[in-house]
Amino acid sequence: MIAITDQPISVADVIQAVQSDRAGAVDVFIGTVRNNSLQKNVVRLEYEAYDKMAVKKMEEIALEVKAKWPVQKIAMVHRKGVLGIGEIAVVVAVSTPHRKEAFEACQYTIDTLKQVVPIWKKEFYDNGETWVANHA
Amino acid sequence: MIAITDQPISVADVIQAVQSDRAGAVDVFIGTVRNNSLQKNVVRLEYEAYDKMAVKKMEEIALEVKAKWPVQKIAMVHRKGVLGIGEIAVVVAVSTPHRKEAFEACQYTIDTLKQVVPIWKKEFYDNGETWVANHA
Amino acid sequence: MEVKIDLFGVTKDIIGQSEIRYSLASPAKVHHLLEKLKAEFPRLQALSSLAVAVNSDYADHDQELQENDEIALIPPVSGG
Amino acid sequence: MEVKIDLFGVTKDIIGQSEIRYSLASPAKVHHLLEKLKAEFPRLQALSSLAVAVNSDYADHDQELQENDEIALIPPVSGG
Repeated sequence: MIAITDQPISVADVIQAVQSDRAGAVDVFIGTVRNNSLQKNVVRLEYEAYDKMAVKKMEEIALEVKAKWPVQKIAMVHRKGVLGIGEIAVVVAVSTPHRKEAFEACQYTIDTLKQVVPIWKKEFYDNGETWVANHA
Repeated sequence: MIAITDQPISVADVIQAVQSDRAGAVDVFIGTVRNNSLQKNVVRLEYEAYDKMAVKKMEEIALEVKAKWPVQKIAMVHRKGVLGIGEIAVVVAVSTPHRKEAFEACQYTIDTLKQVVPIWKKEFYDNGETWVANHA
Repeated sequence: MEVKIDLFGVTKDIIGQSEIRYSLASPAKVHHLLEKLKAEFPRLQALSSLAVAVNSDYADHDQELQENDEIALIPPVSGG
Repeated sequence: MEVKIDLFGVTKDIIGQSEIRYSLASPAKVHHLLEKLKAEFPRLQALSSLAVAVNSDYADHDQELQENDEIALIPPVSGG
């Protein structure tokens, strides 16, 4: 399961997508909208995605992760559109035979996703808005 | 939410327990029953817990993790009783402002849980059974 | 030749549209496009990075553009 | 004095009960209990570790046992 969606993400569905009888470990990362960023009061945010390229890059990350770790299954779903505080922006799930690789593969996936997948976040504050840049 | 339960674990409930508007990252570890262990074919397994001490040790781990990382909330639930292949044995969830600490705190929690919490796993194979010992 | 360029995030704000059509002398490379755009929209020069995607892949600066390529400007990403 | 000891996992199989009551000369320390049990049930000696919990905490070998302590044998754990 690799997708960009404008609908709320079901964490349960993403976890279900990596279920495997051969996996003993699943690590799930959930990125949510915080109510503050660099001391500013965030009231909502908006994600824009270059959908076609974003999905292609996520598929490339999945292939890379499967080559590096004994991953049974991997799933990643990113939300786009307007999100309120506490809403889920991204979910990554990875299943592996043992837990160490699950953590490593999941962290690598979200780290890489944040660096290369063409998605842009605009934060709205009490008194302004700005496009955010992730640190490389 | 810190518990030993003889009922199926709801991952959604554990994740809900760590929800926080100040957290931007949630890492969730799910340990499931694999269909093989050391080349043997596992058909089911049984967890036994010293409930009272197990909960106390899990609470101590939670305090330690909150002291080491900027954890908003932490939850851990371990199943006991008979489990079939694919069933969830343990869920750990940690929410933090940023993702790096979520991964670190979650991994530390499950690693420590496996070392100190008095829970015992018996694996049942096609032709036998054995109590398992975790590596320290 | 004429190319269509999709714009996202802050580049959409700077240029004021979600896509533009652009005439380039053939053969045109990625860096020609970037130079032209940065000259016309100087605020693009202030971005910490500005990549060009061609057919959903990040393109090198000396990659040659073809008329039917799907081209997009990629300002600093911020997914996750 | 008499103490009650809860047994779990493989120690329950070795001793054949989920709890035992045991008479110890006072003052009794954790290592006295362990030595007595290992002598009576030699298979306990083969375990890679055997801890004693007193009132839900891991106890040092020289901790003194009290009559109302909640005592448990803790063979190698395997949660998670």
